[in-house]
Amino acid sequence: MIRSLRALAIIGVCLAFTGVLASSIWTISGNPAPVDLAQLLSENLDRSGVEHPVTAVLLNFRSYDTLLEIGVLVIAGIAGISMAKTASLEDPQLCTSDSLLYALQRWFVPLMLVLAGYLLWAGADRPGGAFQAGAVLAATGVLMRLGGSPMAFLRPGLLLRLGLALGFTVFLLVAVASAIGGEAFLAYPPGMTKTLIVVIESVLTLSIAMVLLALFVSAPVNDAEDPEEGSSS
Amino acid sequence: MMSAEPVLVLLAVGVPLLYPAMALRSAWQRAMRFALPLLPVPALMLAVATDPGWQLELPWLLNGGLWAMDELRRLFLLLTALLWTVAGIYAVGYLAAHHLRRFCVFWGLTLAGNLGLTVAVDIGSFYSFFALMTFAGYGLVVHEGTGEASYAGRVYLVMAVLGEMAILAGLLLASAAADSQLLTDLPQAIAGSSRRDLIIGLLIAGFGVKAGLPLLHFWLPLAHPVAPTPASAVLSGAMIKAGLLGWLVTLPFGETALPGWGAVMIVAGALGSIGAAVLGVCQRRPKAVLAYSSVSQMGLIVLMVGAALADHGRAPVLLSIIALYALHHGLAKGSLFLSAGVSLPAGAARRAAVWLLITVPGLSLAGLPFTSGALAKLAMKESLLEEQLEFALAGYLSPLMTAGAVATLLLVLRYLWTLTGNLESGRNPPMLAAGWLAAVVVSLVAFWWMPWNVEGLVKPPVWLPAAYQVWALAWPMLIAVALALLALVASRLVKQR
Amino acid sequence: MTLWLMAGLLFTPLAWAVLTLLMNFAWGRLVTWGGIVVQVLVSLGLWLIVSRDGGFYYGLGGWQAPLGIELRVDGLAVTFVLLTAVVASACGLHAGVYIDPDKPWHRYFWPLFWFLWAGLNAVWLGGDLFNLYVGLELISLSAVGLVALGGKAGALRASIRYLLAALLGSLAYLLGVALIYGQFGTLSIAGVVFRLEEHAVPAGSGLALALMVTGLALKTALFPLHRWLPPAHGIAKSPVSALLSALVVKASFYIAARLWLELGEPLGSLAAAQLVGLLGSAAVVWGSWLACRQLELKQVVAYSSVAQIGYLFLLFPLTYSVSESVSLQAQQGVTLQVISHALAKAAMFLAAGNLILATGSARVDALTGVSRFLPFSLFSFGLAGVSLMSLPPSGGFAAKWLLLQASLGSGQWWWLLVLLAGGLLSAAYVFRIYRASFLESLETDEFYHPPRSLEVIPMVLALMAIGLGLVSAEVLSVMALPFEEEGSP
Amino acid sequence: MTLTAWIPLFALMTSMIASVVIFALPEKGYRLRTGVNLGAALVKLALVVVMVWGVFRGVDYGLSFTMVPGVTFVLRADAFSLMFAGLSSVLWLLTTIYAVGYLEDSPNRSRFFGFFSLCVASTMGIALAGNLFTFFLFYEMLTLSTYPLVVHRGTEKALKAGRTYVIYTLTGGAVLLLAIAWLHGVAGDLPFREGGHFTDADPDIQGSLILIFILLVAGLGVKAAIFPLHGWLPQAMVAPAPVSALLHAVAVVKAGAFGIVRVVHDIYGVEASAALGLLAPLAWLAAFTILYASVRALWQRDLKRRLAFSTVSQVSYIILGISLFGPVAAVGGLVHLLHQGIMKITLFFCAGNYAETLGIHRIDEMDGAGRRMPGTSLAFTIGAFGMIGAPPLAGFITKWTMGSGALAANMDWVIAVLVASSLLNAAYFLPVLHRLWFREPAAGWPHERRWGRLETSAWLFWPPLLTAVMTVMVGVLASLPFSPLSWAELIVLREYSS
Amino acid sequence: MTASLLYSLAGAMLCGIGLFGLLWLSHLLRKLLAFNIMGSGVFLVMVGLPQHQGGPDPVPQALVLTGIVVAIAATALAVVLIRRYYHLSGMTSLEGERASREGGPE
Repeated sequence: MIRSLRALAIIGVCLAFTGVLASSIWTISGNPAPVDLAQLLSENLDRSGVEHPVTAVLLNFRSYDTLLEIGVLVIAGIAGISMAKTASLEDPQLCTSDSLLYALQRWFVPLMLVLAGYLLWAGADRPGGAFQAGAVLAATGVLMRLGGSPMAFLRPGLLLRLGLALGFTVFLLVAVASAIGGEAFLAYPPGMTKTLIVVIESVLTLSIAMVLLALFVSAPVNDAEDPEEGSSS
Repeated sequence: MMSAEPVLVLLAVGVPLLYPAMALRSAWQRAMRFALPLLPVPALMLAVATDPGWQLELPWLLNGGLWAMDELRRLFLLLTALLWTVAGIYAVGYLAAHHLRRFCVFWGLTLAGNLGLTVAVDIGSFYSFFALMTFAGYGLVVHEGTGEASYAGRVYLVMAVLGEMAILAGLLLASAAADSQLLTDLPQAIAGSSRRDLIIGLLIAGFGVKAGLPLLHFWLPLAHPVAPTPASAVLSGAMIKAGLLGWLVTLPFGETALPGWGAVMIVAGALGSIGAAVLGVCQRRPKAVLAYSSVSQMGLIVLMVGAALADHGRAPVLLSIIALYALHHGLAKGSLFLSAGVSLPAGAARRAAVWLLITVPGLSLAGLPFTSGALAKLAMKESLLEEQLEFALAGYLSPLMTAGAVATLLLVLRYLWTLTGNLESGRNPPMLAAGWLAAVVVSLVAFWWMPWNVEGLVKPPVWLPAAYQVWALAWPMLIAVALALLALVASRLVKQR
Repeated sequence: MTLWLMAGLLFTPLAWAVLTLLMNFAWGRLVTWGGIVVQVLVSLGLWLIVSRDGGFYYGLGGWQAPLGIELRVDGLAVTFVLLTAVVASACGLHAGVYIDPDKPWHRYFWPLFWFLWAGLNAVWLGGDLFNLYVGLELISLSAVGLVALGGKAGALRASIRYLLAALLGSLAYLLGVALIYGQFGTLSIAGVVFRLEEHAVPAGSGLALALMVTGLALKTALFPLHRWLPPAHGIAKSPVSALLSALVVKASFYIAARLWLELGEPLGSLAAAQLVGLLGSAAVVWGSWLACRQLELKQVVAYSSVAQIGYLFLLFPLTYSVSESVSLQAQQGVTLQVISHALAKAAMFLAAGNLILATGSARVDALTGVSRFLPFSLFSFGLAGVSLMSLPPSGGFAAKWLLLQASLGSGQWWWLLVLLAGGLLSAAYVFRIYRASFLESLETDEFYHPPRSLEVIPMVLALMAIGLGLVSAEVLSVMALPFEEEGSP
Repeated sequence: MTLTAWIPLFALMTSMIASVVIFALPEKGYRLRTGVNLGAALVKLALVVVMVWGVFRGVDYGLSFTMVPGVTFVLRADAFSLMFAGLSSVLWLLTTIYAVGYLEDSPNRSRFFGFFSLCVASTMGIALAGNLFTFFLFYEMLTLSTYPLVVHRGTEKALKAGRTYVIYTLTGGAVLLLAIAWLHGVAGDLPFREGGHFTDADPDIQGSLILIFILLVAGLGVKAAIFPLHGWLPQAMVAPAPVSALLHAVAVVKAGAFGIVRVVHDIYGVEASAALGLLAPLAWLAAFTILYASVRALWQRDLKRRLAFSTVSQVSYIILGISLFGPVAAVGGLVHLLHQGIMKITLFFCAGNYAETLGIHRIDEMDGAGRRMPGTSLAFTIGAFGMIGAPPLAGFITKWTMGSGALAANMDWVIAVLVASSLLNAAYFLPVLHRLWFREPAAGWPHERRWGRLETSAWLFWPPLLTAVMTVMVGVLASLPFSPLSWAELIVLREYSS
Repeated sequence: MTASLLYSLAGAMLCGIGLFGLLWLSHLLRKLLAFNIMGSGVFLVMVGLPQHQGGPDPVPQALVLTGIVVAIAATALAVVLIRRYYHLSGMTSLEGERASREGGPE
């Protein structure tokens, strides 16, 4: 009886929530926003060193957001690894010895790598960029991992952690370099914005791929644990 | 001699006050015992050698201390000092080793309180010494430690504390009315204050507890028998007089006529003297009889106080007579009390002499001619002649006085009768005998050289009463003797059946 | 000079996070000590500058408000940055000694610690709505990571519950941001305020603020939404729970307060303000009542956090449509409450950690007789308790005094009762612990003596919480400073 | 920070620093701890004497800085504060000596003496406070520092007593905080000013002024143990003797009374509070407390509980004194602040001696103690007679001044109260004295301890005698220039003249 | 009823469903999925709402991109935690074990 009561209550809450949300959306869309940020953006686009507005916003205007967002990703990676046990890589049930998959893998892996490279480069003027390329790279990694190749560098050691931190460190160094030069934090030195953005984008792709792969690969199946505080250790 | 007074008075009060400090070392126990009689000596010298009228300012003491001496206080100081000296000598011989140091401590403190209140003029120190005497007196009363003693002590303490509180309230109200801390300003302020009757009532009740007014006297007959003999001598001799002194110093005698309060006091006095006699006669223990005799004698004095209150014109004369009578009664009663502890020597002649020396002070108390009693009674009679006093009850005074005289002699005879049963024969410790003899001598002989004056009421030579006066003194005594014989015969008949 | 400081402030925690990622725990500790020194100096420098010249806007990446992200560095923000510097460094130093260095997974403690610090700084200084969202996420995830680090089933359970609550809160906040952006077309708070002054308040935008405040309330564990906090703060290791209780919970409150102070007037309503105040009062009562009934020491302290958070939300009713001076008094009161609670709670958790380490059991009645073995930690716990009970001369008392004055000034006398009752209730559970520690138990079992340095840190924090009351005038002097120049729309 | 600002602060800080040092000392650092303790006490006493001499010559000692925006932390040494400061510093010195002897071999002595000096620091703070806010600050610190002392023994009973104590005092503190905040809201930050602030208060805030006064008296009444709020005092007697001596006879109880006097004299002003009709009910309440507590004391079988109830009644004398609208009564009230402190601490010291040396706690076990411990019993007797108000001791001076003050303010019923309470005092003290001196001791003492030549250890023997001598000297030499009575007159003179 | 309004309303609907799933479902993974649905609903609203003044507005798209990455990170962390929790306690929902002291699940 209580369960149904609880269900009704939750349904009621959600419906109310959706209704109010819809009505406020209706009223907001009714009157236009006083300023058009897009128009302002287009004026400064040329100074941003990148043609595609989204990438410009991501890596130039609101680059601090992206920096923190990469930080969030690294945290997820760290937390994942901290759960892992070294031996998980050899976990038998994860890699299959199926020959069909091995053959398929030989076709797809180079194709996906080229796709990733294209996505990375296209980011400058068309939709694309570090995140999409990183995702594709991670997918290839997963495929190879399932295909049985023992990705040694993914063992939770210094190499893995270096890979995780690489993208973030480069981005940070570029940001602080301009700050030392007297500009605001995260400002690009004039003229070099395009090249710097490309460097950052590529390094980021690598790191994003590494993070996603590490999370998948080092499944936390071990029993390593720390006794709860206070309980008789 | 003027400069000596301050030193002498400080010594008089200080010596007994600091004396208890000797109790700290048990080795000094013997010295304490023999120092007892020496304590009041400075006060004695002060009372005898110096003439009154000096003043001692003590600004730092309580609310500003002032000690002084006048004619009235000198008599009281003399009485107190004499009695305490005599009792002191007696006490040296009397004391057993049991709780000796404690007794000496309380003895010293009570003496200090008694002396202090006679010299104190400011309210603070007067009330302090009064309280010190009261509470230390408790120590003397319960000295024996028997059940009866602690009961008597409890009654004494309860009534004493109630009395103290009444005095405190009275003094507070009076000092507020007078807006000064000195006793001398009180009478005049009380007379004029809106709460006059309340203040007078409180003061009379407060000091009355100490002076043994009827209905406030219950502790007296209980305390005296249980207290050690020297203590009860001093208790009835000097401490009761402190209450009297309290009245004399605070009540508004000379200011306005207070017929109402005068009447009350006279009735109380009468009740006291006769009632006490009736009760006293039925007592078995000699000291109890003496206690009632003190109450009855105080009744007489209260008569005079009532008269003084009622007729403010005659007040100054009456005050000096009251002082004289108090002196006489103190000394006589003191020697009587001391005699209670004396034991009869072996030889018939010596035994007769002892009996003689016991009876004479008693008779002097009853007014035997050639003794201080006669003088006191005559002076009292002269001062209370009704034609000089114009207030309602003046007429009854003389019959009351005669009744009082009769009562006194009856009590003395009863005392002697009970004494015969109680006195055991044996050697008297030397100091005890000396103390008792000194008391008798002082009461009978030294009295005449004391600085009292009778305001010309009794024609010189004062110690030889005129013929008509002898009869006036004698007939009440004869009636008393007759009554005593009658009672003796009646008791014989009852015993035979 | 300020540019250098700002860059230092933003750069050091992130750099140190990455640096410590590459090292094991022992090396990480050394590097962290260096990082702490730098961070504290930078925060102090910033505080002094702002107290001298007043607040300013700092456009990141050189771009101005609507397009780029602007950091708003005013008195309040800088005070919080300094507070974080103090508390985080204390917890860092304590963790360095407290945590067992040779367990492999503890190597990830320092990176998470530094990311948390970076997130906090991002939130204190944030002026852009979306940037605040990312900062919040940074804090939440690193906090969850810290709670779950090497934990057993119970710790994981608590961290999952915490994560779900945090994510739900963030989503609600993000929805609010979306609505605001849809409505006003700009993401910077100053811009929204500028818009609101020009146009009449459009209907329907009240929901945005309500959503954001609800989301943040969930993340701050306000009364009805508080059930995730006690398990999370109770089970985590002491330095972690100290960090969580003292700072992480305050971050989401800080954003809610900022929003309310800027947008509260036009978008909020009296009913909403009083409701939040009511929930705060309920939190005070409910939290204290439960704190009295807990058997375990850290649970008591965790529930006391729930109670003390209730006080913070009194800010809403006390600053809604009241005179300028009263509102300033309320803000100062709440700031002092945050600072004193942060210091006192951190001291309490660290001291509790020491006590648990010494007695070997987490229960309250295991404290009997400990006063003979560990008087110092017990005394620091006591001092922190004094500040929690808001008795003079502690900072808590000054905060309560200002809140009392504010509620009197604004005529809402009912908050008076909440404040006073809250003081007494908190006395109830603090004295329950004093009572346990004073009881002389006859069987004196042997105690483990934690290293001396562990006991010094909580004592320092407790003394600062106590001393805060005496210097609160200077601490608050930074708050009401005028701005250098008005932020561009 | 001129010298005049430095001295009050340092007087306050001496015991604060001492407490910190003592906390850090190890348990067996016996000699060092006693040294620090006594040193701090002497330094503080010297500073207070300097201030007393300074204030007598009109020097103004003051220190203030803004603590919380809108409220200042003010330390000011005026005549009245120095009276209380003097009392507490002198008696603290004696109690420290006593406590060193009393806690010979008990555990947790560092903790005890640490909180002990912290408590005196807060008392000194209360005395030197310049406005209500600072006063409240130290008032609450006093509660906190006394709790550990009350529960020092750690037994179940002690902790229960501690619980009651905390409930009473913290609730009182909350009420007081409410009142001070409200007053601050209504009339802003009020420093203590002789003559008060509200002599011509405008009518509209008079209503709230009355309510605030009631709350203030309620808050302070808890510590001053006024009738309905006195429950904690008898229970707190379970604490060790030096604690009950200094705290519950001198520091804590006096802080409440001191607070009420400050409120009536220096915040409201006597004329204003009389005009608002606040003094009469206060006088009635104080009178009722005096009688009620004395009657309750009659039935107590435990000696310290009887003394506790006697404290409850005696403290209300102070309140009765100041609530009788008249300078002389005020002098009586103020001087009793000192006298009661000296007399009561003698009694508590003696009670502690009896408990420590002979192991007797109940009154019927006290038979014959006078012979076994004459020195202590002599001190007890002097203290008891002082409490009864027997002249020439301190108690009489108070009763006399208060009585004449009451008559000057034509409140005759006060005389009745004074007399009745003296009778009750006699009723519950004299039997004890009788047992002490005139009863033979029972078979053996519960557990007797020998200390060689003296009847008890020297540390325990001399303090009660010293305070007994002080009781006598204060009474007899009442009119000396620096005696409590003339100092009280100085205070009232300044109070009523401005 | 411009297209953008349609997208926003759809977003709102998704948010509602996501919220219901999050509150009602007890299995942790289902809760996580519900969370993702709600997230995408919010992103849809974020992009849809400012669309209406002609032409796509790149700023919200960038925000959404960042939002998605953050959502991925959060989901990844949640999955890791859930797997470990499952591994250690064998339970897939929070209610199973002892109820918290106040009773009643989150």
